[in-house]
Amino acid sequence: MQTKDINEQIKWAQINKDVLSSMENPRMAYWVAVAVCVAMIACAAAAVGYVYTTGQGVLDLYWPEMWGLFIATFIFWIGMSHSGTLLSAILHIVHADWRKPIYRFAEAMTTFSLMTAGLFPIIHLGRMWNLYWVLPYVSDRGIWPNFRSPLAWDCFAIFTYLTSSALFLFIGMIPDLAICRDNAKGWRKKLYTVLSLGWAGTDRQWRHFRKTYLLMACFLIPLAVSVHSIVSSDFAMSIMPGWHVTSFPPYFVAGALYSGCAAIITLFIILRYFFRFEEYMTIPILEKTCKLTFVIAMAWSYLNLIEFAATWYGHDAAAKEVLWDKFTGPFSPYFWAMLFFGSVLPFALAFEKLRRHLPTMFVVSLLLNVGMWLERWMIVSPTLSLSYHPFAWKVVWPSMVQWAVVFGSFGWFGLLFLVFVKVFPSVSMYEVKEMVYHRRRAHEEDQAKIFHRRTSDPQPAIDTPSA
Amino acid sequence: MSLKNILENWSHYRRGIEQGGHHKYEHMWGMALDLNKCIGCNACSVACYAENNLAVVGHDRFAKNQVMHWLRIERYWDEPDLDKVSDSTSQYQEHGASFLPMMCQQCNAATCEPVCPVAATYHTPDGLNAQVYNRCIGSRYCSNNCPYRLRYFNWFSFYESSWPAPLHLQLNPDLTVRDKGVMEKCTFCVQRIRVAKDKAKMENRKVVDGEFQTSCQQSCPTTAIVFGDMLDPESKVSTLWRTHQVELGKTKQAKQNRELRGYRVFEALNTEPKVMYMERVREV
Amino acid sequence: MSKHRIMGLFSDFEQAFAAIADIRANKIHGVSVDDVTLKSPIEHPEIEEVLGERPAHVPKFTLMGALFGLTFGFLFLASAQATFLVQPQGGKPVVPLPSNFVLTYELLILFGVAFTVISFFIGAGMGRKRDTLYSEMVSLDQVGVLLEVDESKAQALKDLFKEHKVVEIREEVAR
Amino acid sequence: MSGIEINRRDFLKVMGWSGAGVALAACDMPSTVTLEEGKEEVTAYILPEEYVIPGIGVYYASTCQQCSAGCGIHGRVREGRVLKFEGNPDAKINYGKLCQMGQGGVQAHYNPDRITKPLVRKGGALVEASWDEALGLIKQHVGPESALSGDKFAWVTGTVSGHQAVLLQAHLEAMGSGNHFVHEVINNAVGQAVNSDMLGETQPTYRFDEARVIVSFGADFLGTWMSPVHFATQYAKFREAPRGILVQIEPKMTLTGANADLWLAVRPGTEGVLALGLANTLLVKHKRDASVLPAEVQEMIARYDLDTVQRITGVTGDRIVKVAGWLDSQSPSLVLAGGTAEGQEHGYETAAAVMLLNIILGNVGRTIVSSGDLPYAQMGPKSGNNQALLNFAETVEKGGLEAVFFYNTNPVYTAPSFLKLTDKLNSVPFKVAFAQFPDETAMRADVVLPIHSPYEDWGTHVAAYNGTQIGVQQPLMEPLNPTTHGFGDLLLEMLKLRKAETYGGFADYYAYLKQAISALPVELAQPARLHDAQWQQALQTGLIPVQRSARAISAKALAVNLPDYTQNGQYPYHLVPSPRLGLWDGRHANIPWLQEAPDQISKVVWDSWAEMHPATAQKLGVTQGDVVTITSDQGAVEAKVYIYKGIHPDAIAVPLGQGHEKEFSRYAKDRGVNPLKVLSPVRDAKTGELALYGTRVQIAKAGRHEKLVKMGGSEIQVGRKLVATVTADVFRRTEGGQDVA
Amino acid sequence: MELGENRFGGKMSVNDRGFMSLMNRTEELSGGRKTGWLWAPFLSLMVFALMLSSVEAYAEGTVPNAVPPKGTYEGKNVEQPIEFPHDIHAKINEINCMYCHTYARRSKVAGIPPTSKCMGCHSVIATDKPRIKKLTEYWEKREPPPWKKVHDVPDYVHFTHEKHLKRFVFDNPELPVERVSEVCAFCHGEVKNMTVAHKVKPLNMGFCVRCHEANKGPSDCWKCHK
Repeated sequence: MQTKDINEQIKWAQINKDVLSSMENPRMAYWVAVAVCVAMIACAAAAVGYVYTTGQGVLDLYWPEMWGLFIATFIFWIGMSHSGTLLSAILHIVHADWRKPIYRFAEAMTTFSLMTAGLFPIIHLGRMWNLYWVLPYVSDRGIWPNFRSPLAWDCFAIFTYLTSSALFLFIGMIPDLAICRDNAKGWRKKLYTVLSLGWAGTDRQWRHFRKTYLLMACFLIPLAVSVHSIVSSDFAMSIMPGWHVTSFPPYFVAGALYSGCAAIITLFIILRYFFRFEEYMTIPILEKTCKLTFVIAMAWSYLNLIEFAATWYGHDAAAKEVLWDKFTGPFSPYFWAMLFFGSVLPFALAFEKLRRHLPTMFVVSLLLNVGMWLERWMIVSPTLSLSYHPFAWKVVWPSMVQWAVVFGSFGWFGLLFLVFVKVFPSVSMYEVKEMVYHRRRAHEEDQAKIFHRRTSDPQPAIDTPSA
Repeated sequence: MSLKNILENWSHYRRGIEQGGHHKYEHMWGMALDLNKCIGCNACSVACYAENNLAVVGHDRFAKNQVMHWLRIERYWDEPDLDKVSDSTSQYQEHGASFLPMMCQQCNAATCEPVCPVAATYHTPDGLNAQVYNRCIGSRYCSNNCPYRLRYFNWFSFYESSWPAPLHLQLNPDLTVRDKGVMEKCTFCVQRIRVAKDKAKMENRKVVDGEFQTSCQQSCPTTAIVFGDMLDPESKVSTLWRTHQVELGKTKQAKQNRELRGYRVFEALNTEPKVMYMERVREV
Repeated sequence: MSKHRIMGLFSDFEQAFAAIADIRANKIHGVSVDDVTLKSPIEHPEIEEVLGERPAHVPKFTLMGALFGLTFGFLFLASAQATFLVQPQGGKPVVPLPSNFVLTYELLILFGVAFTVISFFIGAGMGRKRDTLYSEMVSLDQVGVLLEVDESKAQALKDLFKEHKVVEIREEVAR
Repeated sequence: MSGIEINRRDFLKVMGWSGAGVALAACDMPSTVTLEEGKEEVTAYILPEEYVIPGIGVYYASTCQQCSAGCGIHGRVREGRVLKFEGNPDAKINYGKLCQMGQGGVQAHYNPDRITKPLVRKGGALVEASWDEALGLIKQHVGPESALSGDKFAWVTGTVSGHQAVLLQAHLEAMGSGNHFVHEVINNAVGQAVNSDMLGETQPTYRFDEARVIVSFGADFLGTWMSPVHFATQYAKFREAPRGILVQIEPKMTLTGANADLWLAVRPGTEGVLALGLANTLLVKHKRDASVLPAEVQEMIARYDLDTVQRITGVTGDRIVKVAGWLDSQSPSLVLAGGTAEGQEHGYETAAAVMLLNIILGNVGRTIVSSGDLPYAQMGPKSGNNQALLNFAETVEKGGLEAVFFYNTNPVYTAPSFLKLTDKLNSVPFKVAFAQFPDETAMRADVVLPIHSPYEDWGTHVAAYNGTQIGVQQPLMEPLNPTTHGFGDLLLEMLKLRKAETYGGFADYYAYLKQAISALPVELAQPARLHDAQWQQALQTGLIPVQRSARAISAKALAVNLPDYTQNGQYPYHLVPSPRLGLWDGRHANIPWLQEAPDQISKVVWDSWAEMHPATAQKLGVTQGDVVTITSDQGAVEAKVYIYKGIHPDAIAVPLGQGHEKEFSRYAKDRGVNPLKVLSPVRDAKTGELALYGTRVQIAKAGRHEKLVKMGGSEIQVGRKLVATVTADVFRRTEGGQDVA
Repeated sequence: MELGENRFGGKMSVNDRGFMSLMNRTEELSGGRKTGWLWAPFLSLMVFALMLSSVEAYAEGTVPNAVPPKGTYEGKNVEQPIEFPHDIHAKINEINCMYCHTYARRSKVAGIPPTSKCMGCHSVIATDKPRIKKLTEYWEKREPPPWKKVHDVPDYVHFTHEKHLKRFVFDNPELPVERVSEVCAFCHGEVKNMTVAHKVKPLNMGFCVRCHEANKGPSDCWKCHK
């Protein structure tokens, strides 16, 4: 059984070769995947075009449920984006070096899910062509966006987060791009030459690189927390029952990390299987990720309980009504499914046997994300459909147009990711080298210490049992 | 947009309404609605359709609740078990129905306003909760944050189907016909307010109480709706609010006589609605 | 007397480290350790033991960026609010602190990140043409040590490199 | 109110509505807004009145024609097009108020489905024709040259009054015919028969505002009974402190029932028994003076003790005692019968029993007062009923009619299927419809003459109830379609065919009307005015007040004979074809606002439904939205079920108004069913009026479930304080009138 | 101008603190030999401050108590049914604008004069001119000439002439009514120099807002949009 995170004896040339070869010669399966994604996007694009020309009514949104799946999916994707930051930035800061083989695709996932998420607030607008009115620009009309609106905050936060995480991804990739440059031919050579910005691995570059990367990691952690807190304030800042909850920001952040980690497990298994990255995406690393996910799942479940308890013991009758409706009303199947997927299923991650069984983990991680998507839907829809004013209670099933867009967003994310894995190294080569180098060094030092102690050092050995 | 401006007037801009912030009200249009008199006949609602170019959406869209009635008359039954007969409940709705005409409550602390990302909804110096159609981008956040659910969204270009020629000749040119993707709601007939204010200004006087009526008020056969300026202490509406000891800025009314009928819907939410209802009366 | 640029490629970081340590120990007179440029496939922070502490000003830029984002952000928002008086206030001041803090915070991070990245590009000299003395092996697993020395010192340097089992030596005449 | 109110001297010379201000003001879709110069037209007037200013509304007074209550309206006119109707504050009927049907009048006027060209039947189909051709056909068939004589000719109309009634009568006389069938589905014919028998006056005036208790047996005076807006204004006063008590007794909750302090569900057809039960309690328990009643009546009342009444009506005794207590302690009171109480086989007896209560309580002369006589009897309203429809069908069946003129009525739609009116009409060789819309009757006519809408036409009206004024109907704008003609003009044309010597001098109906109104005797108007000023004043205010002659009202108690309630094994349920304020008898089904305005009680829109008590629903095993088949001996209708506790378990109510043929309107097409079709041939025994609510039906599940499209979600308040209720005691303590209570 | 020594012994000058010089000296900066960059954020802040301070450069017009709005527009020539010569009427004959556009002071729209008004004069004046003949033709057909709209605002903008005339003319004691055309010119340009009017002002929201700011007009959205 493999216990080491990585084979320390692996040759650096082997690392280069493995990773670089993953970027070449796409197989049939790849093209099929691309075709599927494009078809999904076409679905969504057609749906959005239909909405654009006819109006939001074709979504079967209605008075008073005016947001529906779009905003739920928006939060879902925003949540998904937190994985990259967590693995990369937090683990970087705490020097958990097992992140190194897997952080690259996680960061890419961050950026791409943000690019997916950002589309939803745009297409949900009744007049999406006037989107730019949310931006604070100087105009002779003397009008500005409303800076008090959490939606305007969203706009700022997502822009900042997208910029920062894309830069973070890019900066961290520069040394790898230099490797690609040195090994590529044709258009790839040109592309990598431009993108690697003349990286030569000089001590000066490394020195600045190290500080920059650390500082950006420092920025990204509070940023990620603030972004999802702001997204949660879309709801928490309102006065609607079931939304006006103090614990929403941590609840959202936990949910975000949760779905992000689950998605990392999914993609981990996919990449490992298709690119034969068994040497880098090892079972012990998967296990660590799974444990982390389990911890977050428990935190999420706890926050869920807090929310229920706070509502239950509070005196907001309407909020209680909404909660009760979630338990028993028209949304209850989805609500209970969410609780099952979100709080019960993660116990599969607690068992080593299951953790090490890839097909199981694949299915579990997918279901966890289904649960997380349901969670977002259960936040948005029940409150809208069943809020303060009983006369406005109504539940209508979302139309196919809505589902098509939600469905298509996965295609869009998938396509971005597929392009990414073939154009950019999805495993960080230089960091894996670092990891191997440092681990081997540490191992050798340990060996040396043991040897030293046994042979020449007269001091009492700690591991000798005392008489 | 000048830095000088904020630096010089900093303390002014940091003052809230309690410290006499910059918002000065010219008027404060409010309403009082007597549920003892309201018979739920729909005249106000249809008058609102006629006055405010409200779109007729048709059966199929109504089925999906994609409706545009700015003034809806809600009907509630007293007996809770509507479709069951049991010993514990009465066999009939013996006290009739409860009717509640709901139009935009023009809250003074409106929850819809601060959430609009483009400031398309804001508070006017008339104390009205305004909706600027041409600024609206249709995020629908305002509706989602309205506890009364009194905002209606143009799900389609309703004008294409609602007024086939020559029905479109009926459209009121004093206000905009809304296109798809914008939010709309009761305006307290702002076009009538505007005409009355303009007329008063042209004659260099103040608007007189009762000089104009909102469309719903005008049609109400039982005169259940009273509308006017709440800043004018002599106006009918402020007299009614005073008699019923309802104050605008309170979440819980400190009534000396607890039996007075005036109340506001969801007062405790601190939205400061400007429509006061007077409780329904039944003999038994 | 022309200057020569010499780069030695080592297969092992330890060797390169030893070579630089020798230079630092003034084994070749007139060749300073300050002239050494190290090129490595991975980061070796321990090289500072022999190269000496070289400056990197990124954190200062970051601080400045953050401060700029803070002041600019707040003033920008406040001045916009102060001219757009119809925007909803709900009885609160024209310039509200809570929401402006949220946005200012985002702008602080945005500008902090932007300045950091810019300072990285500037400070690390990114975006310029690569040195002609560059071996693709550097991005694989070899470590390069580059110096610019007088012609007279060139041979001594090469010998020093060879002493530390250099794999390959590249040389060119500096322009 | 914006704009100026001003008298209307003449037509505007040119209405610029074809271009100015009509541009649809959409938000910003590039397709609908162009700011490019020279793309939009701006139309100028040619010779406008001095007061006509573009951008400012002008108000013209007229009279609402959406039902026959005769409310005064103001039409807001801008740039030559009428935008909105508002109540005329001078009108003594509606005091500036207007119901939803009145508001909807503007959509009837601009209705996209109006007939714009004369239609003539050629080869079985109606085709567009010229006016000359259409009028030529009429001249050929009913002109002096035709062999048409006397009773072979008939007019079938809705309620008519004023000068149209005068001219119509003149036309009938000129034709030598006495056949004028005035048909209204929603009418008060039985009640009026009782009134004239017991009070000596067909239509007395009720003083709702004076009454302290109103007990209404099925009279939906806030919704569909006679003059709802007028009654609602009085109701408002009735509800002010010290606040009267309203008791509504009916099998299906009407709008009035929904506002009642006590709503009592009574077994359909037993309202009279309940009235006698109340009378009995008043006489026995409250020792009311019985001497006002003849001995036979006293004897008859004595038979209805509490147990009997409970058994027959299904109303519990404590409720009867409570209502009787109110009637006894609060005075004066007002007891009314109408709607479901009258539309029965023994409707006359029921209404008479109710009137006995008024006599016992001494209300006659206090809350039921004389209306006096209209000084111009010929202008008085010819109120319609359903008996006329039955008579018409009989007359047609006898083959006596060769030419029939239809105006303002739609008998083909409203006739129950047992009359087989559609088939019978085929035997009438020449049928002319003076129609605004392609309704069922017009579509079966041989010649269809498109007439002006009431809001572009001239006329006068006197209401059947509260006829203290002659409502002047004047055009609010130039005719929308130049190819339509005014009804008065056409009537005059018809008259000129036969009586050119009398009517040839009038260029058009306007000239006739102007002359006629100016010639009204000044001493009968109040205040008296010079003749010419009278016309000007009439146009300006939209009405001519008239002094009705005073007369005393007297009460004559009659004995009534009410049958016991009988079960019908095969058809156990009672069908209540309920009229609603909105679609009325179906004539307004083409008005989109009224289709979209929900029914006041069930909140259903755009459809028909069947109201059912939960006990019945349980028995039948249906839930809300299930489709049921309602079968009478005359046929069946299907409707979705709406379940609530505002209906008697023995009754099932299907609203009137839907189920039109597809030609009528795009808005009424494929909408619901017409319950009138399945009515059984039950007539009121005394008057011969069709018993609208006398049909017994059976109900079966159709096995389908369809969504019931209605406004709103929850039907209860779920503990939120949305509509709070206080008792009248509290109300009287805080708002006065305590001493009276 | 020297400010002293920096810690690397170099001389520091004002020039060194310039933002541009900062950009030019990236190499030195990265080497840490200059600290001029410390000023960079504050410099950019000052640039921003300059950017924000609005320059209210309104030229005083000839109309007393009013600041005319700024902005121009190249309107195209519109073909009207009758080529109406504003110059002859307003300039040569000095007819007041409000004589024909009489609704302007009473209504939100200025209105096209009714044909009867034209005929009031032109039944006797210049009856032989081709344009007048065309007009007479319309008059006799009882048809208004199909005038084309030149000055148009979107339908969601509710401009009122009445209020603007009150503010600038009738409530303005220093402006006699005879000079009303100068006020009209704010938005319509010098119509008296045109034959058929064409649009010379942008009439967009910025145009309106700037004028409202300068003349202290209302800033409430619902004044114009509803």
